Amino acid sequence: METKVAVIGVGQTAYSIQDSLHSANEMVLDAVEFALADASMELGDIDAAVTSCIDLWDGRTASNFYLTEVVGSVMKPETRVAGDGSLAVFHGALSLLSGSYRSVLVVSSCRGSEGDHEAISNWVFDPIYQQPLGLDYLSAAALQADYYMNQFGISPSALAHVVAKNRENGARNPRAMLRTPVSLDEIERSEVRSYPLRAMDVAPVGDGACALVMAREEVIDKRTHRPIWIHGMASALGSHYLGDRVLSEDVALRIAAAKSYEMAGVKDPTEEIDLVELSEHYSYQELMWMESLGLCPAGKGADLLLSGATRIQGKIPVNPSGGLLSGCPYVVAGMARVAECVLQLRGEAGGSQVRYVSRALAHGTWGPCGQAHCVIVLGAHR
Amino acid sequence: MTSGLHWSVEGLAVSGRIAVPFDYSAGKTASRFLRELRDHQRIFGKRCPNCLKIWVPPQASCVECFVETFDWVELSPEGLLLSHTWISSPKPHHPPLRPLIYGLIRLQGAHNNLVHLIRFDEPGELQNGIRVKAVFSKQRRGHILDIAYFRPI
Amino acid sequence: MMHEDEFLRVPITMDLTFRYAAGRYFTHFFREIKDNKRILGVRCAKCRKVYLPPRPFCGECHSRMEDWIEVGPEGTLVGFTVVYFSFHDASLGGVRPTPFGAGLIQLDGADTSLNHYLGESNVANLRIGMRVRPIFKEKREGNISDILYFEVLG
Amino acid sequence: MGRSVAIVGTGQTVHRSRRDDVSMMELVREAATSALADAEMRASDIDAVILANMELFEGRALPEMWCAMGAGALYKHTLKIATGGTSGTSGAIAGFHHVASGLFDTAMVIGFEKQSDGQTTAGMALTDPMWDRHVASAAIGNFAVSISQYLAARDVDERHSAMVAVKARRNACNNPCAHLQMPDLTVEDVLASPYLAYPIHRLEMCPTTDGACAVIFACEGKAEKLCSRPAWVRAAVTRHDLPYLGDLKDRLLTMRTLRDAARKAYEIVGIREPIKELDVAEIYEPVTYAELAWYECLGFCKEGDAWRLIEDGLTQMDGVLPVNPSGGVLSTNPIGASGTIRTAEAALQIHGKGGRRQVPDVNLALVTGYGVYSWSDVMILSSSKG
Repeated sequence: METKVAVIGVGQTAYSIQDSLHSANEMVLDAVEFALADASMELGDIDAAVTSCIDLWDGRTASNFYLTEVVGSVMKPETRVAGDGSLAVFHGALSLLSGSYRSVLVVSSCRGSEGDHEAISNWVFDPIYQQPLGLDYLSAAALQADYYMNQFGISPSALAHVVAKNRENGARNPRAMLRTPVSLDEIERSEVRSYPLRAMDVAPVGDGACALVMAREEVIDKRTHRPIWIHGMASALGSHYLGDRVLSEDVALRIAAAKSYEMAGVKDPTEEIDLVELSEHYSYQELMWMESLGLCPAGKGADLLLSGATRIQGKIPVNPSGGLLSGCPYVVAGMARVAECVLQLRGEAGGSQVRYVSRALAHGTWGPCGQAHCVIVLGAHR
Repeated sequence: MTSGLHWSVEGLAVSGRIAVPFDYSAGKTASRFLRELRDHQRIFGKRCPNCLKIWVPPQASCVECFVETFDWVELSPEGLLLSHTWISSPKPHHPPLRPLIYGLIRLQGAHNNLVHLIRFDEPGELQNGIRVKAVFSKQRRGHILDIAYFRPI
Repeated sequence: MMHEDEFLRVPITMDLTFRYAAGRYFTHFFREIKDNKRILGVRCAKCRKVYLPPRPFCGECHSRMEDWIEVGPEGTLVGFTVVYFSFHDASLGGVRPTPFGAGLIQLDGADTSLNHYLGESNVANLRIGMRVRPIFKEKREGNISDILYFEVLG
Repeated sequence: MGRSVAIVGTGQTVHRSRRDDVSMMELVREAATSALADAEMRASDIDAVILANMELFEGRALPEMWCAMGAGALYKHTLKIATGGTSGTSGAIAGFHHVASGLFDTAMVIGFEKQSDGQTTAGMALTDPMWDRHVASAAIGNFAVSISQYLAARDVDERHSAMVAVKARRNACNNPCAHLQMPDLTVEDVLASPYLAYPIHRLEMCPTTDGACAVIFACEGKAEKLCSRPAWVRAAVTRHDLPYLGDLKDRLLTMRTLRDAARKAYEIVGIREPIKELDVAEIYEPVTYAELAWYECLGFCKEGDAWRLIEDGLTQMDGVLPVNPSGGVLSTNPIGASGTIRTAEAALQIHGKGGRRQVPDVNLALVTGYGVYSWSDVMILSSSKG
């Protein structure tokens, strides 16, 4: 990218299983105010807003309508990406690069507590061949997990180790929903929800909002801003029909990662990426996504995990925030991954801070068991 | 008159329901596939004229090449179970089969896999790699569940 | 037998339930209607505009709003219709009965107007500028239907 | 600034009230393949795919997951824009941003709606569960209330409204894709049709349609090779406004989003007298009265004079500024596609491929989108890069 764009403000609400005090617009307002304060800017300084929220999850039509005021888009441009927050970050960066705007506010929100996540996800599947079978996100993920584990001989205990690591990390992160570590024993004894996935293998559903201020380099003031630059970004969509995909190899993620690395000039991610925040909606996905991101060979995700390399103190920490298994709302997930990378790159991640970070990778995924992915590489240096 | 702020300890919640009957067009290709299930208890795929892969269920265009498909190919009702899952507590959006098991099935002759239900009484004993066969419903209506389920052979 | 042009459809009925959090502003608003039959708007400290329904943030001035102002209960009809066409109401799971009168009502003291049902469904008896007043439900629950409709006063 | 971007190809489905022969995904496919054929491109030549659609009209969550398969989007960057009625134009503006950014050389935008699969009014009325939903009667009821205000403020009578309906459905006869083609429609017929909601007669309102529309954007350097007369995007402006129906006083009359977006777009392109300088306009008129109201907002006439434009025939095919040669939203309304169709039809006029609906010598074309209660998009397309 010739023109540089950066994240200059981050705001996140505390994520919770149920926030019964706030409506979505009140929640978003909090996140927006945090992000603006962080960027030392006011809403009036922002040229445009990009929102991400999904009507069916919000249980209403054109669900961005009630965010218009709090994202400052009264008589201003706003567009709504009806998908994961990582795509909104992508779109925000892209609309800056287009020269249309100099600064944008990107916002993502979801109130998972208000509806039934699994029942809603059944409506993602095509209504002719897949939806009438009753497939939902959980059962699709379980089919993928079983296929993957079968293919590479991955044991259920490897999945439990993912959960244990992320819950341990989450216990240090004040924004996580679940802030208690869990033992391997507790994980492996939690009830089976959809074989081979147990209750603790499944990311909890909840409420929250995330906001970022992004800007072109010419409006970035070195005295007040601590910009974190976007080095590379790409997304890709796989086939919708589960049976069309080789479920153990995520081609779409491999393509998104390769494009993003190329844009960022990353040749060897294991050497050039210092930290990864990925979207593991289910425990096994952390292993699969690490492989597709090129952090290890196919089928070796469990080995990488068990080597300790992905712990906070390891060579390539994965999900020091605690990831989705510690709790981050659907839709918000991908944007929160970017937010966590920004905090890490600034050295402001508190208890989950990784020691040496100059380049971080944020990943978002949406659709049934990783149908679509977005990979964003961020760096502290231009 | 200005009143003071009285924030409640716990906010109100308003319950809502979204109850709508939808009626989805299957389109030309899926209609033929579903009619074959209904009328002849046969499973058809479509072959891509470019890459020659046979896709099931059939699509109007090749999943990979995006060229229009014309060539219908009857597939065996038997296949291999590649992966499976069973749901411990089915919900209202799930079909009534109990225990509720989903399987990823490679039908003989097909390039890709089909997701469908598996009938098996001891889900904990089910092994990937076994052969399964389609069992058709007695009452068929031109629907993916005209195949009631697949059962191990 | 099969006909090449027999196109099938797959019927699927959606029946999802939600439990929407009212949030701080609607909670207070509905509670006042429920307990005291008082309708409260919220005023922007900068532009002095009084908003209904109440909300946390003035989209014009970019400022948080915390001044609650009692408005109405009477108001003026600023726009109206009588709806004749029937349609499926997803909240009811069935057809909403028609005809019904509906309008935009600017309550005394408010700067925005509210849409609600009118007690009158004869177009000949409706005019912009008419005075209206809310008819409250006897047993109020803390939601919009605590106001049944607005009665047209003439 | 970003690169110059042009529309190099467009494609539409045959729009009808029910397209039983195609699924939603195949509807998308029909538009996508038609646009690729128009631009003489292959699916592999497209770098990014943007879909525009409203989830609850067909009860789909993330409908692009399925329907993008019909756009040849496998392994491509794909996203969906959903902003109510403006989805189609906001999608087009997103497509423009994609290519202008330099990250993608080409992008295909596809708006679609298969209203026969669902219950559009039910989906549309699922607004704010706190206040609006209980009383919402969707676009028809909301417009009816706003039109009562418009009628009280303007010297417009229902005959002017009916003339807009007649113009739209007669123009539609020149558009083989259009849904409602009514060559013999008269003002009397329109006014004799039953009221949906006072004062809107059935024939004054847009229909519900199954349809999709695809538009292909390409960067400078490529656009000239792909298209002999590319339609360059010269301005793309979005404005949103306060969320509730009653937040805006006299919504139709003021529609400040459309006024401001048009003012800004005219300023970017250097247009001073839009009715004289623009060659054609494709505007988003869900109801006849909206077209009259938008004439004022778009500066086609003085405040209060909209009725003169229609009475004097200035916006007819042979008028000074033909408005909606395609037949407009009043003739074809697959909601997520309606804005994309406006964009495609404006581009088609510049491409010179309008067939029987072609306006002679089109160099500057206006596109508008309208959504929710008061959101507006304005785009200006031109035969010159500027």
